[in-house]
Amino acid sequence: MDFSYPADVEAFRTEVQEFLTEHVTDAVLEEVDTGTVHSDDLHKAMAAKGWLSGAVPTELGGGGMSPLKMSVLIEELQLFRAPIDAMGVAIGMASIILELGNDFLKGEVVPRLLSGDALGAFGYSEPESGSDVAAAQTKAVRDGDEWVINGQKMWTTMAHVADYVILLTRTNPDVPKHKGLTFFIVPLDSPGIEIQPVWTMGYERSNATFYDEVRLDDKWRLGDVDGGWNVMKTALKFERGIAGGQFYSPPLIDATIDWATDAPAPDGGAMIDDPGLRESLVRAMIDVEVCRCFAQKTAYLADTGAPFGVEGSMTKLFASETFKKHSHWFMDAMGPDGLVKRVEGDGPHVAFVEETFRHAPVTTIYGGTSEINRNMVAEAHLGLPRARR
Amino acid sequence: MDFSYPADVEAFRTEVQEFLTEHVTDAVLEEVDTGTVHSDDLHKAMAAKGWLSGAVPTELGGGGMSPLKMSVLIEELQLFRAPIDAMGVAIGMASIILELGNDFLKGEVVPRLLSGDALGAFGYSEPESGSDVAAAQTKAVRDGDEWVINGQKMWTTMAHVADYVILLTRTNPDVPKHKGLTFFIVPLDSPGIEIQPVWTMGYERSNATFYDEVRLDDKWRLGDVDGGWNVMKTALKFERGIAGGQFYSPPLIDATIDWATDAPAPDGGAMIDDPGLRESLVRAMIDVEVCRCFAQKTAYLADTGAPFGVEGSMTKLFASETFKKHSHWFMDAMGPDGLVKRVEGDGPHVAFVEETFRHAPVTTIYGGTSEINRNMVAEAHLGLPRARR
Amino acid sequence: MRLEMTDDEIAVQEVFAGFFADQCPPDAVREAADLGHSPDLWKRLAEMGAPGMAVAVEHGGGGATLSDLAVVAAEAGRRLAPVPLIEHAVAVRGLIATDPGHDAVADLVAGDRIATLALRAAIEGEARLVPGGAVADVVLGLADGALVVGGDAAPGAAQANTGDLALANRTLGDGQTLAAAGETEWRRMVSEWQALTAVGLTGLAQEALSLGTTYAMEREQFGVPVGSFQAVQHGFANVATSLEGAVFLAHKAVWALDSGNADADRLAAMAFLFAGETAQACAAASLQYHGGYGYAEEYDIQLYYRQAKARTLVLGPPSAEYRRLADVVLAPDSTEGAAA
Amino acid sequence: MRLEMTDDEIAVQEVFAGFFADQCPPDAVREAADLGHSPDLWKRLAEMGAPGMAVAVEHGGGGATLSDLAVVAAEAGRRLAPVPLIEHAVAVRGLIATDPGHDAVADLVAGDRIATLALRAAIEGEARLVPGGAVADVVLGLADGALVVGGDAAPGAAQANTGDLALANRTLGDGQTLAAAGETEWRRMVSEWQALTAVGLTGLAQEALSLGTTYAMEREQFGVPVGSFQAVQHGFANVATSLEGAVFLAHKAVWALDSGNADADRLAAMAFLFAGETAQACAAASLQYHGGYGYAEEYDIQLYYRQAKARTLVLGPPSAEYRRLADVVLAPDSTEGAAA
Repeated sequence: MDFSYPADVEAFRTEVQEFLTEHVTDAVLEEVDTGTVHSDDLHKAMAAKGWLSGAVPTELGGGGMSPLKMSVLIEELQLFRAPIDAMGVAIGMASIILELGNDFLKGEVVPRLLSGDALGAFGYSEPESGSDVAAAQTKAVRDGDEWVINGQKMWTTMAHVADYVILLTRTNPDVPKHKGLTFFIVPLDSPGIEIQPVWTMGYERSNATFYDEVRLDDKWRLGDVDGGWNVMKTALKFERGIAGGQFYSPPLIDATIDWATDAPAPDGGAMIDDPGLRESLVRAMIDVEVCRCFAQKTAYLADTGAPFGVEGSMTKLFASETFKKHSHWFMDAMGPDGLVKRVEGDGPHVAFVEETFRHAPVTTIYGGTSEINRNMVAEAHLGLPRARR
Repeated sequence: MDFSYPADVEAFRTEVQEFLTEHVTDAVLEEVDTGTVHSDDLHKAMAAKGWLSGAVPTELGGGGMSPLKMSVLIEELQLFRAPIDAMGVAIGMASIILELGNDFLKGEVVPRLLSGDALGAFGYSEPESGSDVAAAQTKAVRDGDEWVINGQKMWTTMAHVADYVILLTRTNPDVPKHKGLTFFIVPLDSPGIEIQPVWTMGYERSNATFYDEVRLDDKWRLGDVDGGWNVMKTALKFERGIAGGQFYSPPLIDATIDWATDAPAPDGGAMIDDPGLRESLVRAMIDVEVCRCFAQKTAYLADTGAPFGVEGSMTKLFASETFKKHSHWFMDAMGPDGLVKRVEGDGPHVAFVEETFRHAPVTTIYGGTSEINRNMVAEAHLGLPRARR
Repeated sequence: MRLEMTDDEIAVQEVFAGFFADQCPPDAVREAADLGHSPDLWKRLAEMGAPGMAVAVEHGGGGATLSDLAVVAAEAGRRLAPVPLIEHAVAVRGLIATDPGHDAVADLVAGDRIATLALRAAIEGEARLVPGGAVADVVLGLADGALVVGGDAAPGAAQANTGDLALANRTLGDGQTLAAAGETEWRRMVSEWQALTAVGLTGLAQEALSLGTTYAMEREQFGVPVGSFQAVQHGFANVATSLEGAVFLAHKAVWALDSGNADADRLAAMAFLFAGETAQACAAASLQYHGGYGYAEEYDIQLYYRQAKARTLVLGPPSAEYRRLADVVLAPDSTEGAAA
Repeated sequence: MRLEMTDDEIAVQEVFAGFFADQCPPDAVREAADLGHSPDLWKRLAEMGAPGMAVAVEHGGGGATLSDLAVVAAEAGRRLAPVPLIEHAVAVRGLIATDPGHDAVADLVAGDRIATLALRAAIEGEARLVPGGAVADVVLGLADGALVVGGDAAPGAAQANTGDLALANRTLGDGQTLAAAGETEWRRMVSEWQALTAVGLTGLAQEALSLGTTYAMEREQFGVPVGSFQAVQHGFANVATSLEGAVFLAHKAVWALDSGNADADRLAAMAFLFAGETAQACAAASLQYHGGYGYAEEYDIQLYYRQAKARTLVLGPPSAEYRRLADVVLAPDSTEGAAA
């Protein structure tokens, strides 16, 4: 095997690092800390670099940036603690539209997303359907050339700053649940949409979005009527290629080392000399190396056109579960000092371990729970039979 | 709450400790190390003390030793690394016979078991039925006043030194599996019985026992025809009261401390000063304290006549899982030294950590697997619904 | 031996279970988050006699045992009560044990003033991140080997923290010396704090677990309750088993302190460490099986997840306590040993 | 970048997978348990050119890379092959690197004599529990900072051990010095051993996992295969996921050594530690889901359980290696750091 990156990808990594060094300023990190995990300046700068349109497959009219380069971009963004959600949604939504959308959507929505002028949001989850996304109940009823939408979505992160939501609706309640779904691209300034904040333990802001008699021309429909599950499969395919989450732990490890270098140990010396903490740090670094291998393998498979769904499940499961474990280890190592929160004026580098502790648990939930990923590994990787669920 | 033991129980503990100090000699421990986890001298000495008959409930004609005293006896036996299987089987089998058996069995078998003159063995498991014990297929067919038995039992530990096996058979294949079972007490010298050794990773010897046209007078039947599941429930009730397994770890911890006190650390000093090992030892000691609490609570419940099945499941689950974990911790602490096996002439105290490592995994299997115990805790303790199994 | 609550204890439990359910619903916990303390709840607790209940009658207290107080601590933990009840109780007992005539005693026993205990020795006169430190009028602690009672004013504001506790730094350097060589007295207070906090953490854990199993039975995915999946059941079963053990061990530690058992300090440290890990594990499992909702501020399980960690870490890094305990149980002259 | 095997490597894999399946069934492993070595299997491996395959052609070897050798190591690990193939290969490479004219080279490359490496520095001239030490004619090791090649005779008997390995103490004190300051050369050999052993452990783990899932699908309890229970599936899924990562990391370490990557030593240690833990976890899960049968000597999974532990511990206590690695990656002048 050969784990080296092609020269052009290495050069791209250097370019990304230089870009991020310039653009991921403390001001950007503080902006993210308002709870909306987005920086419009950074997002537009990335769009200007051509990285959003570049990530769209060539055959769909995009720049065809290779999965390897995408993986390097996503890795570096995470190492710099930069927000990546808006990028992922923009690329994902644009790609789906380009593959399955009509000319109107391709002309109206895609350019705005890829230029960074407009932002998207995912509207899959509902109060009663999380992992079981196909159980969506938000109704879309045809009325001539229009559709009337009623219902509620949950975890519509970024909806309050976004322009479009890609909405999963139920258009036929009388067939098996996977067969009565239809997708729409919905402008978020449509009359009848209400957005309520959902604040979290990690101080990130998500949203609940309510749809009350929202009327939409049929041109906003994405894919066939009752063909929503196929759209969902396409969406998942694109999402996997742009999913972050492999490099949650490195900034946490670095923050812990920074703290330990100065923190006095109870018996003199610095905490960085504590053998237990040193062992934990090395174990965490090994987990990161494993994540690095997973990320590289997934990108490699994508690059060669091979399926990488199972590798993606394993990556997500391993990275998020070890991250949560690390978040406990390093909180514990800091003891009472670890509990102290950042307060206004502290800047974005204080109390990062504490913030991470409050953020980490959701990473084993969103984007596919650990339980769902274990089911997937058991069935698709180990060939075990479908367990009752 | 009051965790103190009554004075008579404390006095009994002292008596047990004095007895075991005298009787659990190195010779006894070496005898056990042959693989047959039994010492006839020790067993008979305990019978002579009246501890076997004493453990049988008063209402069944036994000595009515309190569950508290029994728990102290079992605790001390484990702390002394003494074999307890034969005691458990003798008391259990005698108690079941006294509660459900006919006069012949009461007169013929019970006195021999309780005097230590005869040994018993459990014949529940079969090659195809372990946790699912009610699926037993060993057939007993009536032939006049006799029964003809054909089949195979697995894990008939001690059968090669025992006189009787308490055998679960299928007498009716045409009803639901729990309803066609019948128990017999079978003399192991009956024609047609073959006993084959099953050696294990831990060097313990168990047996597979084969029954080929074994003919048995009806007087050896225990309980009603097709009433075997009721007998099983009675058996489980008695077994829980005499189950060991709460104090696997203390001898392991002590052996590790003994080793670490002398073993040089890589950077000078002794391994006992290694902070990581010290933390592991304390964690293991805390787990032992928890086991001690579980054992005491279970005995207390039995003493007050309250049900203690769920407590028993939790005790077994916690004690065996932590024991297995400890066995890894301390092997790892010893490194290559931990791998070296005892060889002939070493005596019973050398390489105890290594032996424990090979023995520990089976403790999360036998006497109820961890999986079965987790099912039990989920259903009976937490009130969750029966999961598919 | 009696491994159940007495009728008296059951009566106390019923009273305080009702009290905290009424007076300390989750919204009250949220409202008290900034200070980490609810003056109103404290006032009502004082009216119930809780702050002085485990003080001898001759000093104006309720004459109750630590075991009695533990019953209250469990209910307070169950509701995440934002009051320094345990800290106050052990500090007052420690003050009376060393200086029964101290002029603050009467106010403290009545709950008109609040005492607390610095759980780690002061460094250069400063005790850092003292629980209850944001509101306590009286702070006992160890400074240069002496047991001192510090008199600086409560800051009235907590250092913002993960568990919304009333943490603040307090100065002990200019305090009054209660015992020049006071480590034994201080250690006794810490042990009482550990044992009672262990019980409190088990109360917290029981409620966290209950929130999780209840949610898992209400929440359906794929047409069945989440709680009917075997993997979820086994996750709950593991932590529920540890919790059962943690409850016994915590009560055993309290009993050992009450009865003057020689093992009391050791058991208190063990009970605290085990209860802390177990409470975190229970809250973590219940949080996970809440799915995304557990992470939302409006759901209560996230309060338990944060507080289980915070109430454990206020003592210090767990590894430091494991090693301190190792020095006790592995000392060459120790009569301990696992098989002891 | 190429994260799959080359066609050449696939061909090598097919040959050796077949070879070990034929020549090293579980019964052969059992028969070799006392010595921890099968002379017959070694002879056949020598006929295949395996002992010298990763030695340069100019020294009579096969001129293969470590990556090629790793393919063989994986198959040897999969079948628990009782031969010191990895130890021999890295020792011979190290000998040639420091003393290419050594008179044992030709025999060693041909596999007519066996070499091994002491994985821990000798103490007072004695290297303890050397893998392959029971049968090796030539032992390389570090003694007082020097790289030496020891010449005492192989004892021909192993110290009986958990993993049935050919462990024996060997004297290095009277050996020939290859490099007076030889720690760098020795460390290089240890790194090669770690990376190749990591690959071998992943082979072991894959077979252990396969034994477990196969058994779980054949074994029925309560009317369904044990492998259809979700708790069992999730237990397997967790270790299978770690194993997938362990395989990548092990191969990355071998690649790093082959390509002279500056991170090679660090990656080799990481790969070894992770593969060791993962192999143990895979074997433990499969053992558990075998129920009682896994514990019976006649079943193979117990061989994997024992050997996963033994093949990890021969290097030393894992915590010692974690801390050594910490000294490397946390050194103040290190350019590492997690985000590097």
